[in-house]
Amino acid sequence: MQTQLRLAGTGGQGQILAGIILADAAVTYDVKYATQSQSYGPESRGGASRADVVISDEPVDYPKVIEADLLLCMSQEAYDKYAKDTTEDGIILVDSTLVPSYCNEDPRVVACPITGVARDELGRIIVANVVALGLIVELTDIVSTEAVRKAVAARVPPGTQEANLRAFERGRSLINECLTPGKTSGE
Amino acid sequence: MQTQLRLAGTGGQGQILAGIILADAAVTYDVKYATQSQSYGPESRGGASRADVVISDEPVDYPKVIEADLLLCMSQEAYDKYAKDTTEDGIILVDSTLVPSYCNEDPRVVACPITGVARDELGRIIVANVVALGLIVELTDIVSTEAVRKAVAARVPPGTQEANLRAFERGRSLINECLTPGKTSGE
Amino acid sequence: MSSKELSAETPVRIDRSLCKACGICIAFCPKQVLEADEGAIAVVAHPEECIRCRMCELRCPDFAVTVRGDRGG
Amino acid sequence: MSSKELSAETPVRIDRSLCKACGICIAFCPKQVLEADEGAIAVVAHPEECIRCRMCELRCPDFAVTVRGDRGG
Amino acid sequence: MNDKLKAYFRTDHLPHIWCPGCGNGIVTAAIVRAIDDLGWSKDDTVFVSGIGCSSRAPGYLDFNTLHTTHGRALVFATGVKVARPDLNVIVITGDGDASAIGGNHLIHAARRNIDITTICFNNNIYGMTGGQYSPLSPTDSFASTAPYGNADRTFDLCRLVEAAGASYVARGTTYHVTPLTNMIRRGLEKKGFSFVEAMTACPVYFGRRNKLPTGVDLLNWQRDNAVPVSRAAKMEPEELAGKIVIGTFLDVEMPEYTETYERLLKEHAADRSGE
Amino acid sequence: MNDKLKAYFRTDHLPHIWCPGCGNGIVTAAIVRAIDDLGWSKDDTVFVSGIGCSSRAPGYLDFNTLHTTHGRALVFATGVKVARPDLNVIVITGDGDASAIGGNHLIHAARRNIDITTICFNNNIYGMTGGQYSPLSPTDSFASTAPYGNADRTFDLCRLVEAAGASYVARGTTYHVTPLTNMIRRGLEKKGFSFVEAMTACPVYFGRRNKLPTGVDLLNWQRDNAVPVSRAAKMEPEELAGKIVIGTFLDVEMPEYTETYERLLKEHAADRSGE
Amino acid sequence: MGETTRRLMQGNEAIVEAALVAGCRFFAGYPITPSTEIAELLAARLPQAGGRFIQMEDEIASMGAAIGASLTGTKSMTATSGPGFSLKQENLGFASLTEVPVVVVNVQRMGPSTGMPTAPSQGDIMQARWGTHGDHPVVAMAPASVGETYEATIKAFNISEALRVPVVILLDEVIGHMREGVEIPRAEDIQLLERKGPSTGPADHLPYADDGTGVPEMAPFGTGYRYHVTGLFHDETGFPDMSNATADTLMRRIMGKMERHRDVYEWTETTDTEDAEVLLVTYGSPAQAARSAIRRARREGMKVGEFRVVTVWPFPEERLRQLAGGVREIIVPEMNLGQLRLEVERVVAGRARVSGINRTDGDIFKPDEIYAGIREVYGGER
Amino acid sequence: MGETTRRLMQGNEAIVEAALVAGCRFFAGYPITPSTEIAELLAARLPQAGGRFIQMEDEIASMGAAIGASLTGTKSMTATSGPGFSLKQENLGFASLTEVPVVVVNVQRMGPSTGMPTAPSQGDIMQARWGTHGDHPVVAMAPASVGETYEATIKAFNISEALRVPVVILLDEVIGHMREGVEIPRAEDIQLLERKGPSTGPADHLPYADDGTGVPEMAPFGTGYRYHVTGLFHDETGFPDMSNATADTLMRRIMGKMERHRDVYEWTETTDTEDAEVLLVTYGSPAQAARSAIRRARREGMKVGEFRVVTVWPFPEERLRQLAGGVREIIVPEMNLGQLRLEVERVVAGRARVSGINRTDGDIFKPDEIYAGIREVYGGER
Ligand SMILES: Cc1ncc(C[n+]2csc(CCOP(=O)(O)OP(=O)(O)O)c2C)c(N)n1
Ligand SMILES: Cc1ncc(C[n+]2csc(CCOP(=O)(O)OP(=O)(O)O)c2C)c(N)n1
Ligand code: SF4
Ligand code: SF4
Ligand code: SF4
Ligand code: SF4
Ligand code: SF4
Ligand code: SF4
Ligand SMILES: [Mg+2]
Ligand SMILES: [Mg+2]
Repeated sequence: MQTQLRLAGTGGQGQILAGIILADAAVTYDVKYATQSQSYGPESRGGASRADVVISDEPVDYPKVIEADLLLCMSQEAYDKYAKDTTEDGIILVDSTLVPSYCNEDPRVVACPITGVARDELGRIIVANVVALGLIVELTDIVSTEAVRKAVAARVPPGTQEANLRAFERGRSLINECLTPGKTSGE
Repeated sequence: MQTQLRLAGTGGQGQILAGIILADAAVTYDVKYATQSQSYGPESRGGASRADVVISDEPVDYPKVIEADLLLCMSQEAYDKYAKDTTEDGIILVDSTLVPSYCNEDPRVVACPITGVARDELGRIIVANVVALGLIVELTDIVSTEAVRKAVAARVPPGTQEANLRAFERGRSLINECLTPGKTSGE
Repeated sequence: MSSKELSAETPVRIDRSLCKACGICIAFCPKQVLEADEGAIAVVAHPEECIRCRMCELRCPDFAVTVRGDRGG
Repeated sequence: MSSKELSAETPVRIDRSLCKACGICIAFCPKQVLEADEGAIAVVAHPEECIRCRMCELRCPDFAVTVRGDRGG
Repeated sequence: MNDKLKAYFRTDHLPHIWCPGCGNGIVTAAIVRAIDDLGWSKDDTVFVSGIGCSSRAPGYLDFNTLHTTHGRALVFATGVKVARPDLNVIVITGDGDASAIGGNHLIHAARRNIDITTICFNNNIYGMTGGQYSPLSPTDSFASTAPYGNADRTFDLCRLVEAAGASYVARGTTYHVTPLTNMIRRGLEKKGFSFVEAMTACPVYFGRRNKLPTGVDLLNWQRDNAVPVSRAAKMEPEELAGKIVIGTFLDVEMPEYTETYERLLKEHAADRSGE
Repeated sequence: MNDKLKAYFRTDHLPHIWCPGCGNGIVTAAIVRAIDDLGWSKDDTVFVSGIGCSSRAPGYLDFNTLHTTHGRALVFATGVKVARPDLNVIVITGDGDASAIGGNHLIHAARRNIDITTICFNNNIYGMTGGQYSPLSPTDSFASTAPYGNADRTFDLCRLVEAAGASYVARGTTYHVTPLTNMIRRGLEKKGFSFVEAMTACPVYFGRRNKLPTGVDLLNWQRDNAVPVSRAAKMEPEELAGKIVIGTFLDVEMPEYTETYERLLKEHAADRSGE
Repeated sequence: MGETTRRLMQGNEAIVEAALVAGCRFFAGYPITPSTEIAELLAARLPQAGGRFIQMEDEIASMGAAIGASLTGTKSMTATSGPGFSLKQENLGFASLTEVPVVVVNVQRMGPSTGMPTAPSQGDIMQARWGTHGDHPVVAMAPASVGETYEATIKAFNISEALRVPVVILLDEVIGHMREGVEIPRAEDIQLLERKGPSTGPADHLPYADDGTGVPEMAPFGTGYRYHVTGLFHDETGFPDMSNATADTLMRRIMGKMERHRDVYEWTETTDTEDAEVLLVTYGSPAQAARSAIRRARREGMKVGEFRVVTVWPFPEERLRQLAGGVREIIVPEMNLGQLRLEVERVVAGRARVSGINRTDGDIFKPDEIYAGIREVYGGER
Repeated sequence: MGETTRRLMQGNEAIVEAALVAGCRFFAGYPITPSTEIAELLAARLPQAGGRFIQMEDEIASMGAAIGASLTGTKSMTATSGPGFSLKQENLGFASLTEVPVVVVNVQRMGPSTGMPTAPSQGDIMQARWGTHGDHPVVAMAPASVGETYEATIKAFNISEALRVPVVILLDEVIGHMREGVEIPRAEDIQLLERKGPSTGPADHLPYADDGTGVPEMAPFGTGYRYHVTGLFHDETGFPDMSNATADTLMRRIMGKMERHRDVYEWTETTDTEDAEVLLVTYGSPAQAARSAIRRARREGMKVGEFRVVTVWPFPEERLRQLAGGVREIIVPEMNLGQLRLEVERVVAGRARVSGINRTDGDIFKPDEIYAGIREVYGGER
């Protein structure tokens, strides 16, 4: 079994760190195989940012996402560019704080005000990526909650562990407040 | 028919220019084939100096002298090193001013005080190489006297043509004063 | 140029398609003529205060500001 | 060292196997102690004039000169 | 965009790739204004750059433009200038491009006093590769390859280029943009090698790691630390630590390389009549 | 050969390859005398050189000796010094090696102020390759690649190295051999980057083409044109044209590279306790 | 340590961690995408291990500094990408001729010239073999995954130290930047090879003598062995000697030592070749997609095998020659226009048909693309 | 002019005189044995022809300056030997990708590293093809005599200008320094090719567009055509474009133009091959000794032919393949450990046995040595 995840948005939102945490959880704590890769612009900075994670029970042959089983969109551009490369029964997790326009008829779409929650409830916009991780763990079960917790603690900057673990838990609970297709956009 | 000539001595004596003049005479004025090459020390200056000239009726295959038909020795080192690589019926032209010790039993040896003549008679040690050319032309007939004359005029530094042409003629006449084997060394 | 912020008399023009929301023009305008919109893009909030010193234009790293006057476009 | 030019008392020694006949020691000896032989190799012609200033030794590019005295070999 | 400026830009390639708050655009516009002041023709002017964020500038400028290899802009420019001395040749370079890998070409171009104007965009960091220290990063400052602080000492590049033999040497900043423009114009006018160090701002890599995370912070820093050369002359070295001395360091007339070459050829015309 | 000297030479490799009257041997002996004065151990001293006539010197010296690629001696030396800061590291280089192809490494070693002593054998020419002009050949002088006279301007290499950041900078000549030896000793003692330009003589290529065909001529030329730095300070630029300013230009104490590196590591010891 | 551990690592990070384990204590570098992380990580990590990091003024300087440091007995490394690798060539040749151990990492990006700095490529394979002037010995390795990069790095230091030869590690942007789980071996399971020290006292030491192995003994600078190292041709004393005989002896020794010690560096992996009719010769990151394609082809009954080359230079001629006899067709997938394929064609010498699957657009292979290539030749539709 | 003339010339001098005839008007260099005479002679000769000479601070600078000058429409050249050729590689790749015509002479000396500066070698053959990073087009020629050096130099400029590709002339120390008689063709017999200028006005000019020939039109700087030249991958406008599709198009065009215009550069000489059982594949100076050896072998009844390759890269695959079918054995004499032989083996692909006669000691071949090699394989005593 192989799962392809793509976390996409704008540089600085922490997609790459989130991807690393997922892969780390799988590899180090869950004893699976995983690869994490990212796209670079020509100047390796600024602009769009994308992390691809492939998690599998056997060695991974191709580290990029061809069709995502789960796509996280933290910018309009990300949604516009990648939504079409999601599997038929995949999940498109939309940060409704940052993506004003998405197809809420699409059964794959799950929309949550991820960044809004990080900013307004947690007081730190920077933890939005870890909020998203909480959602991802709930939406899929490719990695265990415990493994992600450990990986978060190991990978976030020293001194921010607690805030991030809180963000993770908040993300997990956020699942209940998410908009599923048919409803209207969050904000 | 192919003739191999080697002009050997110490840097600064003009062996290379003499070699060039011979090759030039053959190529430009006599319409033969010729190659001229030289040995370089590791630093391309100082120490031993050697010019090889191969003159032939057809294109030359190997530009270095394997066995010299004519060897000019303007230093003891040159004689000691190269005399053995001369053909059985070749000529070893020894500048007796500079080569104190040579085998005067060797029928191939022709000894002349080339540098002595240049210094004492012509007043310019620097033209010894052209004196040697005069001797070479007389001792062999691979290039015509006229061709060498033209080549000398074309190749020596401007302003020295006359002195060099005089040296050339003196070299030609010197043949009569040379020591051939059996006699003792000139100086 | 896609958008003019204000009417023809406005001395300062911000090209929104070029502005990258760095805030430099705003920070260094001696007369606080400029402000940031919700996306941090510069807008000409107080055109009447403008003294046409051109510092906004000269310091905009994205060639997004034009101050009209003797010298400019 | 193959050859000593003069007797043990000579203050200056030229190593003929090293000398390249450049004439520097000769030219700059303040007392004209040194001269060139027929091959331009330096020889100690007037040892008695030597003031052991060592300039010959210090300037010889071929390490061919030794001046005996307080400091040297 | 200002219409005058626009005439010199390849507007279809804008917006440029530089980050928000990056000072490179400020310097680029200053160069264009200086050229406009001088009325130089776009056809007769060549821009040459190396590799780096700053070296991308020529791509936006509607001239003959040449984006070369890292550190080597000046050698390509030298080829252009020697082959066509009538063309105006301007080199755009970064602090790393000019002073690290390209340091040798910089001092040699200065030594020859060849008529090229070099504008060094000094952001105190390797921007393009993501924030490693450059020879112009302050000692003790932080960079991705200086996690414990930078042990290297810093070039005073203006002093180096002056010692190497340039004719015109000046330093300006993106805060002091009008004087910067004037320096560039003076540099362009100068017959001989001229060098203008333009202190610019890399908020993303230099700024963030050194507590100046925005373009505004960096411009404020330039304003607060700039000392005019005249005042600096009266200050002690300790007072000057951490300051940015700005102004013109050198402005002299000296024989220019391509002219000296022509002169020597004329003087020795006889020697080369032959063949 | 002087017995004291002999102890430092690989006598079985003598006589050396240098031409009669070449000044390289004079400088080499001066270096050895300076080392002898300091009592440095041969085992703890490393000589590094590039490529050129002068760069052959280490081959004759009984130390740890490294003959590298053209222009690059200082980078190899930097590797040696950073890996083993306790070793004495001396670089021998020619004017071409140091200032043409190697110019960048020279200014960067000076900038870092790494504790290496560089002795540049300046014969104003590329000797090894047969007499092409170097960045230290006088303008208008003749060389095999300057048949119409040299159009290039000349580096004042001492000034350049000083501007780049060295701690000790001096120029001596093979005529003034005792002061030269003292400069070298002072350079060796100095903690930090020190640079001694030793004006030496290439009679075969520089001399012959410029009417100074023997070693004696060139030593006379050095004697007649040398101006002590103190006197030069009082002279006009025109008076100084064609002169050789000799003496010590700079002798200061500044933080040395390998020491600064250690200091920063200590200061940030906490940062590096973790993995 | 003591226990096997598993860590998520980037390829560039694997280089760093393995180098430290292998004993690397000196790094000199100059930043260049996509290799920069190696320098960045080592700037932090080396001092923790008692080593030293220096950022030099350019790549030429970095290469020289690494050689200088190695001469003091310190295991040394430098890292770069295409343009910087081109600049290092002269000094790489110096290391080769003077036999100074040094490891050079080239994280390949799309070239020529500045090319596409953030795009992967295998365009420098031939350059790793032939980039410097003159015949010269060099080893180049191209691992296929992050885990293998870790192993290869340790092996690179071992080869370099044991044979006194520069070793090039050829990553590409994909492996350099990709993260994967790496099984970190236990310390006691890691075998390190060290350079051979002098067997005599300083007086008798001949720094370039052949003791019968072709690899001379090497004394660190500053330990009482005062000898001469030069990039000129030299005899066994290390001093320059321009005679033809010495040149011949030297060249034949330094090339011969490589021929002789293939066991030290030869590293290939063979899968499913017993009954193979079609053989893929792979190296570097495309091997991962190839493996997947082969599995699929096998499932569909095609008899496809894989010969994976980790140490690409010196090329494992004999092993390939043996395999080539038994197959009909050989396919070489490469992210270049066919570089190692040239060597494969040469070695195969007509025993089998050889073709390539090539990308030259800065993107990596999808397993499907390689599968399609296999199908095409397998079915004989060509 | 007007009349054929015959002159005694050094190989290095032939380069200079032919370059002037070919229209070379710019040279940038840095001295290095054994190529230095080229710079020395051009320093005097170029100004006489209205050209410009500059001695740069190093070889990297020389290569860059030559490219810069070429962009102004001036035919440009640089010259060096091994160590300098290694340093030029990065900028050589720039010329290759940006398609700036330039001629680079490498008078080969014995390497690697400083090696033996005054000894001949053919050790840089593979480097000429693969020295810079990334796949790239390049032409390399290895004339066999001074006279052919003259011809090859003119042709090098023609190829470079016509195809917008850097052309490397590989001499070796023997030819560089040897003097021979050169037949100087009459001016009217010399055909010069020039780079193709723009066919449109500046507004419509696309500096990297394929007009169907694969070779874009080229406008000189400073003539009203303002465009951008970059070592990044670029589209037909010349501006950077990092898309995979553009990369593919660009790479396939610049490599494809070489495949397509073989007639412009392919230069081989075939002698006595009709009935040959043994074929010598030769290039560069050893061809002279080989010719003598072949004549002797023929006289003694051995059916030996010669396939001489003047333009070694791109290699004349097709021609050799045809010849290889008809012979039993191929011998490649080289002053290296067997570099072009690798390519010969590849192309021959088992059709004939391939062996080498190699020197690696800094000396040149005597005809006898090659004759002995022929005898050995001819008699089958192996
Ligand atoms: C030969 C080579 N080495 C390294 C690089 C990688 N590189 C690209 S830009 C750059 C440094 C840029 O710094 P700077 O010149 O200061 O320009 P900035 O980006 O800061 O404007 C480096 C190291 C390269 N492209 N080529
Ligand atoms: C990369 C490289 N370029 C050029 C050369 C040729 N070369 C050898 S020594 C030298 C110049 C020597 O001049 P300098 O450094 O002044 O030393 P000198 O011989 O005068 O003592 C040159 C150009 C080389 N060996 N390597
Ligand atoms: S300075 Fe320019 S880019 Fe920055 S906010 Fe103002 S208009 Fe926008
Ligand atoms: S011109 Fe001056 S006053 Fe007017 S908006 Fe710009 S900065 Fe402010
Ligand atoms: S200085 Fe030395 S080499 Fe010169 S002549 Fe005197 S002893 Fe001989
Ligand atoms: S020591 Fe002085 S006086 Fe005596 S020989 Fe030498 S230079 Fe002359
Ligand atoms: S990285 Fe720095 S220098 Fe480069 S564009 Fe961004 S802010 Fe400017
Ligand atoms: S060529 Fe010049 S520098 Fe070299 S050894 Fe001879 S005199 Fe000395
Ligand atoms: Mg910078
Ligand atoms: Mg010199």
